[in-house]
Amino acid sequence: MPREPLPISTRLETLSVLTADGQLDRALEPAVPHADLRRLYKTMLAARRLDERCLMLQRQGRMGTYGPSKGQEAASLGVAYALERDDWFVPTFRELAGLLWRGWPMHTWMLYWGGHEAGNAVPPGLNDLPICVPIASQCQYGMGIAWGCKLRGGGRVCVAFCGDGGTSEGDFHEALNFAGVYNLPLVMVVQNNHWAISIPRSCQTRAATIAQKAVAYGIDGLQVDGNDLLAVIAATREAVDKARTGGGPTLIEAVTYRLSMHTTADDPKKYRTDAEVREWEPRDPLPRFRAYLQKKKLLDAKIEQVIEEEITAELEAAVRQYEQQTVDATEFLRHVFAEPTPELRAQLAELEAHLAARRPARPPAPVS
Amino acid sequence: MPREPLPISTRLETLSVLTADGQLDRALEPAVPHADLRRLYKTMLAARRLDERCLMLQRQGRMGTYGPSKGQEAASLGVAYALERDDWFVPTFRELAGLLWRGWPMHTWMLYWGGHEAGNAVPPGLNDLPICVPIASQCQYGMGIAWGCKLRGGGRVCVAFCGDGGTSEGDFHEALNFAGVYNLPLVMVVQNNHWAISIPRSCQTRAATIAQKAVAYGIDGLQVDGNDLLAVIAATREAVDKARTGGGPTLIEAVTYRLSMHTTADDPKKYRTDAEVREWEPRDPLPRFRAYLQKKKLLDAKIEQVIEEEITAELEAAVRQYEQQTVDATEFLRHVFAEPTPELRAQLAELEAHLAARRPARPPAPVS
Amino acid sequence: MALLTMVKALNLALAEAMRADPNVLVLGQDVGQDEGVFRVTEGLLQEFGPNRCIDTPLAEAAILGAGIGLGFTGFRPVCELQFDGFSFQAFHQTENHVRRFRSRTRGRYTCPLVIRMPYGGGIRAIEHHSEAPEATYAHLAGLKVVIPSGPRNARALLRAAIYDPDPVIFFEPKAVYRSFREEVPDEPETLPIGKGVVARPGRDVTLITYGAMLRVTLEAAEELKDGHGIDAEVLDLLSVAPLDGELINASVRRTGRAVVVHEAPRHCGVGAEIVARIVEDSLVYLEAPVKRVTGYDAIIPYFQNELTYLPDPARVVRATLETVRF
Amino acid sequence: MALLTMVKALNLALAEAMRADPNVLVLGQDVGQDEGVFRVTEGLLQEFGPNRCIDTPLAEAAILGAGIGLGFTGFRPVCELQFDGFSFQAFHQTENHVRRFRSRTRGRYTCPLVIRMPYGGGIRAIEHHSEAPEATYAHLAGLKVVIPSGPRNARALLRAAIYDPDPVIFFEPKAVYRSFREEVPDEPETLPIGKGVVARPGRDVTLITYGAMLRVTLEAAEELKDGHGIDAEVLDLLSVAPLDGELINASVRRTGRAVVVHEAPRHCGVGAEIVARIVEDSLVYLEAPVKRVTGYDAIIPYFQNELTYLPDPARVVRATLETVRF
Ligand SMILES: Cc1ncc(C[n+]2csc(CCOP(=O)(O)OP(=O)(O)O)c2C)c(N)n1
Ligand SMILES: Cc1ncc(C[n+]2csc(CCOP(=O)(O)OP(=O)(O)O)c2C)c(N)n1
Ligand SMILES: [Mg+2]
Ligand SMILES: [Mg+2]
Repeated sequence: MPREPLPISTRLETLSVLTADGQLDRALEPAVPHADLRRLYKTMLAARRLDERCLMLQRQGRMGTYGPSKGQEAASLGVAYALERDDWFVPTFRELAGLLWRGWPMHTWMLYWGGHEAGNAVPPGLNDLPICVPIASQCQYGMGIAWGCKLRGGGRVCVAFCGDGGTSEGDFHEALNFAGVYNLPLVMVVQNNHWAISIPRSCQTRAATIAQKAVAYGIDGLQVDGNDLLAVIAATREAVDKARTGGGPTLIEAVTYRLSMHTTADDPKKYRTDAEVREWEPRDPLPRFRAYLQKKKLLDAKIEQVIEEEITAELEAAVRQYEQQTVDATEFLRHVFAEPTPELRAQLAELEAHLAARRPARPPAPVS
Repeated sequence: MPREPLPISTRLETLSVLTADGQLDRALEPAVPHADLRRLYKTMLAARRLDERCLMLQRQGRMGTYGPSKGQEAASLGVAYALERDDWFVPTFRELAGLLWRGWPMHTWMLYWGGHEAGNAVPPGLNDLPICVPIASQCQYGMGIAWGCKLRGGGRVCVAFCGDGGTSEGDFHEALNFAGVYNLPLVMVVQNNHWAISIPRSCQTRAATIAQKAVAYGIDGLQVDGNDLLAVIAATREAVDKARTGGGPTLIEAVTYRLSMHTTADDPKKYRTDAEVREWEPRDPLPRFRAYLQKKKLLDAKIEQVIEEEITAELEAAVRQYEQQTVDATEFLRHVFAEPTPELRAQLAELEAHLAARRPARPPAPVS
Repeated sequence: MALLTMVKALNLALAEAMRADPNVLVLGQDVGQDEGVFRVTEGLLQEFGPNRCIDTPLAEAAILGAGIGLGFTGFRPVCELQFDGFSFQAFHQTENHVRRFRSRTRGRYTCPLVIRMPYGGGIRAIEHHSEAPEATYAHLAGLKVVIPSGPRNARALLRAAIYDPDPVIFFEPKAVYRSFREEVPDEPETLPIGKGVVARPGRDVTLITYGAMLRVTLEAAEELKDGHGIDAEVLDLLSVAPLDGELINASVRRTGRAVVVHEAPRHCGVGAEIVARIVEDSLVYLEAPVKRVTGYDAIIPYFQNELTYLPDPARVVRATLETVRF
Repeated sequence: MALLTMVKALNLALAEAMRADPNVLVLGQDVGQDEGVFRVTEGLLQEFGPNRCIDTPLAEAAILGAGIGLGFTGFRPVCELQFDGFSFQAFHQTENHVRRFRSRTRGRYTCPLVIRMPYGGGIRAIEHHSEAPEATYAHLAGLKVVIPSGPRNARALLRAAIYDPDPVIFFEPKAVYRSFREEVPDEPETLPIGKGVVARPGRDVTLITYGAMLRVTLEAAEELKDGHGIDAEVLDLLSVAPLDGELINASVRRTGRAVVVHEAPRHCGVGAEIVARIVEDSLVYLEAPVKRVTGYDAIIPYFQNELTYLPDPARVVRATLETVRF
């Protein structure tokens, strides 16, 4: 048999549970308690509202450049829901809904985009990493964490996120390759939102799907409708269970769409059509999930109003807390090492003298 | 259809023409003129002899650390044979046979391993790159060259080499991804010699084959018996033709074996069994190709003797030339930039003064 | 003459070079349709098409690797890295290959690349968008490292960089991109790489700087003059590799005193090299220690506190006063 | 007491730390079965098994990335990069994360990694096996950069590095790996990171160096004494970040003269920082310019000509004589 096709031994599948027009596949519908369904909806809506508020704060000059998550809430929320609290959660920067579910306070998110290191304050008790900016670099430490989970025993898993654009980086490749070699409990979730700033998915790789990249690492690949919260939960549960029980890594491609701009510094009109956005709007995860809950009679106007009011209250409190954040001007010099070096002590003294000499004192940080 | 397998649209095949025990698949046998077959044999043998001689020179302290190509001759030779002279050839460091076919003088190879930059002297008229040491880094400029070929038009292609170990590096991934996106005339040949120093192929990636990594880039993958010169020629011709006519990149996995040590600084007894090596010896490309030529009556004792004598003569001349190489002690300061900077001129003067002050003059370079 | 921001001046230099030489290519993330995240490549895709203004996937090392290979095939690639903070993803290609090919092959293969990137702090950006890694590149033999300080010299230096037969790291101070406009002549203009200029003549002390810190230092010089009667000479180095030692030493020999200002961290920064050059050539002229006003040896704070980190005129004034009063 | 090469001394330090703390892991290419290409990890796989002495695929950035993640889960990873010349493949992980996590999270996550790598030239190796990139790392705030000079301090410093709560780049001079043996005490020994030592006391001039250049400099000091009656003090810095400015300045204040010796290129090298520190603190004591005897600002030649590039005692003697006779 001197010329024959090469067989591929890993699983490569695509999965959806609830279609955009509300058709539910009952066989695949994940078991989620009703109370959780409501909480999930509330979290998704809270993420949307927080996102909108951040955009507004940015426009008012009360926040820095902001990167919205609009339209991608289901992908990170479904993943977060499928995890245990002490599993590891390694975000990039579009996992707002997932972070809220994990327990991150709204104002911490604001602080991050408002230019405060306090925005990286991982809530106590959570095994979460802060936002990661260098694209795909987080795949590597996500892989390392998964490795630590495996070596420690105890069945913890690590979920790491990446964007479709990030799959072009060497870090993505190296991390998944290691995860395969050591059979690590890593679930790598690629939020394929179809754009890396102005570069469409089709120009980032010639592969027809991101999921098929799993073949390169001999691991399973699962493409899932990332705007279908139920499908994301189902897919993640499957991958997490497998990872927890020694079955190794999975690459999940969550197909979603960036309904907003890349960041507030970006003008998507330069590179994509309104038509494309309009095409995706019906697949927005929020109304889809809402309709599902309505069908299940878990939402009515009354409940929705309560939810909205609760979110508004939380949001107002968060904005207040955010805007009250003070800046400790010398703190950055005290966290370079566990023990400051003599040189850093000297530089701290230099800075303190400089700050003291400045009259009138520098006004408080211009958050507002 | 909410859960279904993902189809893969690229071709993934495995190919051999002449089995280890001499069975020939006539349908796949590439057309190679008899004169070329003899020249190919002579080149393969010359590579083997040069390799042996370098090992000996190293043991005698007349050369630096040496990285042998023994057992891998067919993989680079077959590739080189399938190219046009003005195609681009981007080696790593186990492509000795291919470089000899391309026209690199034996003594240049020796100079490289003997610690002379003259070992990088690409023969005039060839579009070849010198040896590349940082593993997989050459994939990137190979990709860039292929891109240049495409932009220039004229049907030139670029062949770049990499080891199985090199496929773990981010550079490999990024380069192939770009090649796919821009549909570049790049033939990426991975010499899978089953080891990256002491790390066996199975520990470098969980993928069952290297060829299947092509799926990640949406390009064709071809696994070929790399110790079967005919199969390598056939596979490369196919990939090169495709590249030349706008069909884009191909990943070729040439399955071969490193019959010798990683380099002379390495002791393979520490990590692999003799049994494994003995298992591969019958698949040594040299006797296999010799037997093929004998069957074809293209070799007999007489011809072989002539060939051996010619090679010996060339080799002796090359060793002489190598050992006569002088060292220009200040040359390295004259090739930093096209025009030396003032600082470099000052440093050159400093060095010249230093060399002049040294009495007695430094003895000629200790090659022997 | 046109009154241009640095962004527009750089855009002009690119367009001019691309018009003059069909081998000049621009490649990088979002440089095409999006015209660059800072719009430096505005109009290039439209004028020169997708084979000369090339949008790439997100992989910095591949952008440089492609640039190297394109260079071998006769092109003159201008590679854009989106931010200096992400240039490290490609650092191995720079160190292993870009800077070495000429030496490795004794001129047979060269890397006439320009590697452009937005540089430095001061634009209230998120982490990794405010670094100043010029020393990291300046230390690598085989690279030229250029940092313009205003629209006019940016345009002239980018032109020089594109025509330079060797690789040039071209740092574009983000804080200067749109902060002011300058008259830029209609005719193409070139400045020699490796030569600094006297940005403000003076007699009492030499303030040595480059990039966005030039404006800070000039402001300090005004304050020194007005507030303290000190007449500071300000040097704008424009390039940190090669470094214009002649200019520096000539000035310091006149003034006897020097202060170096840069936004990068102090330890092993370019400031140290400047001090070493002064000591080597002009020690006997020195009447006071050379002070370094620099970023601190810490991670640059997130933007709420970024201005504490970056040298400001007050710090320069303080240091200069100490130097003059030594 | 045992008479050990540096390779054996480093091996001892690793084994001791792994015995004492089950969280200490070693990972890298060929560190297991092969025991490291220089055999520094000899016996570790056998004693500690494949979960603590881990052979990895060929991907430097992943080795560091794994180290970061393992650190978050409570391990103390000692990452080996096979040669300093290939550390740049992982440079973005070092710059973006290893050095930043403590600052980024205000101590919530830290990177107590040791990143070991063979360092420097002098072993007749092929390209990329002879670099000296200490300045590149020393400039990155958040990293400690240690360079031992002999078996005994190598063992004591590696121990210190492993127990250090912050990331340490640990450069092992290849030329010293097996070039001599030293008595190394049986009991674990620690040296503080950031402190240099007086390797040879003297009165006339201060020679400042580290790593493999210590032996070269000591040889020069002997020659200066015997041939010229000059009594040179030799400082062995042991760490270039932090830099022991106190030690340097104390010595220079006594001798009034200094020469810096390192094998890395001169431009923006650690030598410049040393000069700057001397000028800042001790200018008035200086009786001559501080000379730098360093590698040239070129790609280090292939090994036939490598010794021309590396500082040798003759160059140190020449520079010192010029300094003393200034
Ligand atoms: C290494 C690196 N290069 C460039 C950037 C600049 N950048 C920020 S986001 C982005 C696009 C990311 O695309 P993708 O991974 O698809 O994530 P998305 O923004 O779509 O969520 C780029 C290029 C970066 N942050 N890091
Ligand atoms: C980036 C990089 N890391 C490490 C090394 C050291 N090294 C030289 S060869 C080698 C193994 C290469 O394995 P493979 O790619 O399979 O090629 P082979 O040696 O088997 O031909 C290693 C790790 C290197 N040269 N470059
Ligand atoms: Mg995206
Ligand atoms: Mg191999």
